[in-house]
Amino acid sequence: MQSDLRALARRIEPGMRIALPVDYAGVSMAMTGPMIRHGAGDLHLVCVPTGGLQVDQLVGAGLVRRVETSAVSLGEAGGAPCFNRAVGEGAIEVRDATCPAIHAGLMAAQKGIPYMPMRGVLETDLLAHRPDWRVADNPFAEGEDPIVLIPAIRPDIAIFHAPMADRAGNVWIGRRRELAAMAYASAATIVTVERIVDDNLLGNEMSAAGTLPALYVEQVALAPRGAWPYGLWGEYATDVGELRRYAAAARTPQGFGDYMAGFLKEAA
Amino acid sequence: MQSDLRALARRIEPGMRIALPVDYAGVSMAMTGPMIRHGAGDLHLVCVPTGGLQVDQLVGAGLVRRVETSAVSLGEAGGAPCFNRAVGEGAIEVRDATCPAIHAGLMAAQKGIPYMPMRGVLETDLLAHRPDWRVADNPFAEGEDPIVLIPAIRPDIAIFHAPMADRAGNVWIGRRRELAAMAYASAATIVTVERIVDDNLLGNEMSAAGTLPALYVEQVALAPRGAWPYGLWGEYATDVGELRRYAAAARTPQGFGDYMAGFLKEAA
Amino acid sequence: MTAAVHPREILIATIARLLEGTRHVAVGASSPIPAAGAMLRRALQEESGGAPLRLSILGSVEHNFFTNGSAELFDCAGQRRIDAFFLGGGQVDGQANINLVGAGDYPRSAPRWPGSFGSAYLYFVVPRVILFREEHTPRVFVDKVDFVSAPGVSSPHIHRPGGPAALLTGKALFSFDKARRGFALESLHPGQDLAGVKAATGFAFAHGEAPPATAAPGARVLALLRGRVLDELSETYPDFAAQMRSELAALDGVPALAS
Amino acid sequence: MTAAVHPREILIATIARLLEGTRHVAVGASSPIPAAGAMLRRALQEESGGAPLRLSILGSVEHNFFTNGSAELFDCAGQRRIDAFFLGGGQVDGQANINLVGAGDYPRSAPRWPGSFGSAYLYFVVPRVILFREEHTPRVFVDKVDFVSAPGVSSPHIHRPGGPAALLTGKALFSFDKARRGFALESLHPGQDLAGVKAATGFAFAHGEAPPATAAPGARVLALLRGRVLDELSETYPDFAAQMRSELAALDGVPALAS
Repeated sequence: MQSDLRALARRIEPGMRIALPVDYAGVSMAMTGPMIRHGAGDLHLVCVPTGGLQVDQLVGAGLVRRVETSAVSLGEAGGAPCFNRAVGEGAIEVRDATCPAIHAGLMAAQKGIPYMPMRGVLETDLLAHRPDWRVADNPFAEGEDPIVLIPAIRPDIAIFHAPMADRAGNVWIGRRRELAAMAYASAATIVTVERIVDDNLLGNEMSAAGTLPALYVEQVALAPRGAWPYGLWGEYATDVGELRRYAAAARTPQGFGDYMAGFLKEAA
Repeated sequence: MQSDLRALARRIEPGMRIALPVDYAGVSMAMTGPMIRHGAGDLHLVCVPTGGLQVDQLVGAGLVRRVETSAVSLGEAGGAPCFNRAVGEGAIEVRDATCPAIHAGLMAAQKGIPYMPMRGVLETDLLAHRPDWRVADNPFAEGEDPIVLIPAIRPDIAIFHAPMADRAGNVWIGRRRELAAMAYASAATIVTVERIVDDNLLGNEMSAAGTLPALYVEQVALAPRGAWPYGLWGEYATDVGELRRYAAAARTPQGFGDYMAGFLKEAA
Repeated sequence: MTAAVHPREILIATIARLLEGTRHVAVGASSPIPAAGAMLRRALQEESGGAPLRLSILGSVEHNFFTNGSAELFDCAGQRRIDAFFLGGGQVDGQANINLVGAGDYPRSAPRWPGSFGSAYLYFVVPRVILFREEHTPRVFVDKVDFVSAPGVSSPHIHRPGGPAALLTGKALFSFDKARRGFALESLHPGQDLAGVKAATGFAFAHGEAPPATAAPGARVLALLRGRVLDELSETYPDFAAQMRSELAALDGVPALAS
Repeated sequence: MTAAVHPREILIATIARLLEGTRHVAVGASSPIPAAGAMLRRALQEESGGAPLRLSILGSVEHNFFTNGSAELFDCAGQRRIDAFFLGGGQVDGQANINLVGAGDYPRSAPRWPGSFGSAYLYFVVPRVILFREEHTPRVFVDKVDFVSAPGVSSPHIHRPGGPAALLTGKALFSFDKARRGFALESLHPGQDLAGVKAATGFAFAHGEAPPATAAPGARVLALLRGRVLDELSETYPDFAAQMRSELAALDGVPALAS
């Protein structure tokens, strides 16, 4: 199993744009260790639409050049220590966004269009610091009507964790359709799952309704409890104690190093 | 049951913009008779993204002022006789579109934005006859890059047929997500279903994945075999013989009238 | 005789009042007090036979009415299907600008907070945004935020159907006057006085000479809150509900209510 | 000795050749010949150990790889995940413009055809669009279409990664030269001659002096077509497959193949 995960991690090349899901949608924490061991750095992370433990660990491990996100935190366990430290030190670039702007950028990629308009955002400091966002006048309005245009976000690879896949590579994502949006927008998608089932997930309308077709999925690997310490909807709850243990340890670079040493050893 | 359908039909007011699904997605043919008996006319039909028997019958009954569509036909049974006749006579206005433009217009309404850009369509006669569509330069391109902007389509009412709903009004649409798109975009949605189930469709992740939440659904009514003569995915097949019988009858206004008299009598 | 009331019960009851007439309220993932206020409003509307209130709690399974991923909340708000939402902020200023990104010079903010989440959008499109922050100090309520995650008011030519309706803190309730671009003190919570609130607030606000006290919930409302609402709340926020229960048990007068 | 070949087998085998090197082919709902061609290409690629071919047949349950409603085909094409698609038309002209709307003066077209469907988009974004129409008459192949549902070529500044690759009819195969904006005759199907094809075509096209015959499928291809492909086809197009089978049985030489 670990060798499968290492094979997936080898898909990542330095400088790639990697899409990662929000903490409750299905984070492939099982891939974090293999990604760090693989070592491809200079990454541009796209949080869909916010980040947490995985982002913090990849930043702490020095693999990240840029984070495009609407927020990064450990939720109930508090702020993201490595991320906040890297921001304070200017060690990473943050492209601060707002959740629907991330969704809009992915949707533009999904539709094959260069940008999506969205309401809001005008006269914010977010917009002031995003020269890649544009403002244009809505041509359908009678008078002046400025609207923000968000360019397509086209990640190189999307990585997430899901309850199950079938042998053809179809992945069941249930109602977490942001996972499908990530996959549509990304050039490649790699997925870890709790289990691989023999039945064709597209074989009946009930399971097909929640299935991301294999068409969008490059590789699937088995990783039971692969979201831990995050939970996986319908499967298991978040291990808040572990998140707090990490939050406390990672308050210093030394503490982060010690925590990750144990973590990487377990994953070896 | 017929009284429920009549109650649904009373929601329709003259001049409303009504969204109807493509023939294989779940057409509420059960509503066609009650709509004709109710008689609210001057309708603007939005076919998502093409129309068939229901559109033809509503046009034949004289209830339709305008059809916005990418196509209207009876599929294997041939052209849509009343629609084609009305076009030839200039009795209805056709807003010819292309499938992804209809989807784009609904998506704009779903997102609460005034328009969506889309590729293609340039230098077509479709564009030449759609003064409501605009062309703008993509501001993210280096050089000239014209792109079509499709304004939001906001129907007053979406009407479709689905396999099941629960008692809270949640409707199971499976992977026919254009039905959700119609509902998101429309001010109100009314649905007929094969059956009403006691279980909460949002109560487990498997059925929730294919469920349109009650939040978007104004009324649900029971109508077993409510798509007939169309089929319903996962339930029953299209009755092509009946479509052909209709196609043959409706070749003349007299034949259409005779067919519909029998049809409306049955539905009374 | 008035029963003893927990300070958070004042907040919850006030939120329920602010939500009067809403049909669909959305609440962030870790917002037990706004959620409790919305649950109380729902219970009150049900009791009085009013329009049913729908409550979407992000991240909750019990109260998740969405099936189209995390974009659906924003789509739903853009469709005008969400009447009220709650926002907070590391900083809030006198023009109702909110800052969820960080203090000091951006981008090397110190401290850095998580980020703007959906605020830069929802603040524009949800008609009734309630600003809620329990901590009422000059550190939070500043004259001018260091980073505008979302502005309180927009220029006249900007499409903005939504915006701030009220600011509720641990000390007081304010309304927001869009024309004047400023807050007005509506009421002081029990035990607070005007001078204290002024000292705790880094921006100027309008106020009467003798601001009234924030209304305490009556017996009927308290019974609903301590019964049905706490039961509902414990499904989604078990720790918070348990803490409220134990603090309520320690209050004088609670047994009297049960009699 | 050459086995007798059904004219539609020529079409199917030609389509399979035109699809060489594709990874994902989409086919419209009532297009049994293009579907058969794609199935044959898939079988050939599997036999030779080539890259697997994915075939999406719109409206089919067996061959429906989509789970995001009827918009997914267009999204998928916009993502460059569809390599080839088929379009027809009530009229096709010499610049590869297609008309799916109607003949005569729009909007009161007579006859009115169903409409443009997705052509105005897919023709722009799918790299290899194969124009397919069995009926080869001057009524279909006109000098200039009455209504441009989708243009064969776009102005240079227009973003257009896709477009026409070939035109296959019941009489002949043409390639399309984008620079010259015109068709070139590649081959004539068995029994056709240049003069007859010219007379049946309302537009001018480039051609050699003695155009070759469209290649007939060899024994290996025919065996696949009459075996596996017809079996697969009968799941989605039972009537068409049954008709092919009975017509094949009536052909001379078919028994010879089975030996």
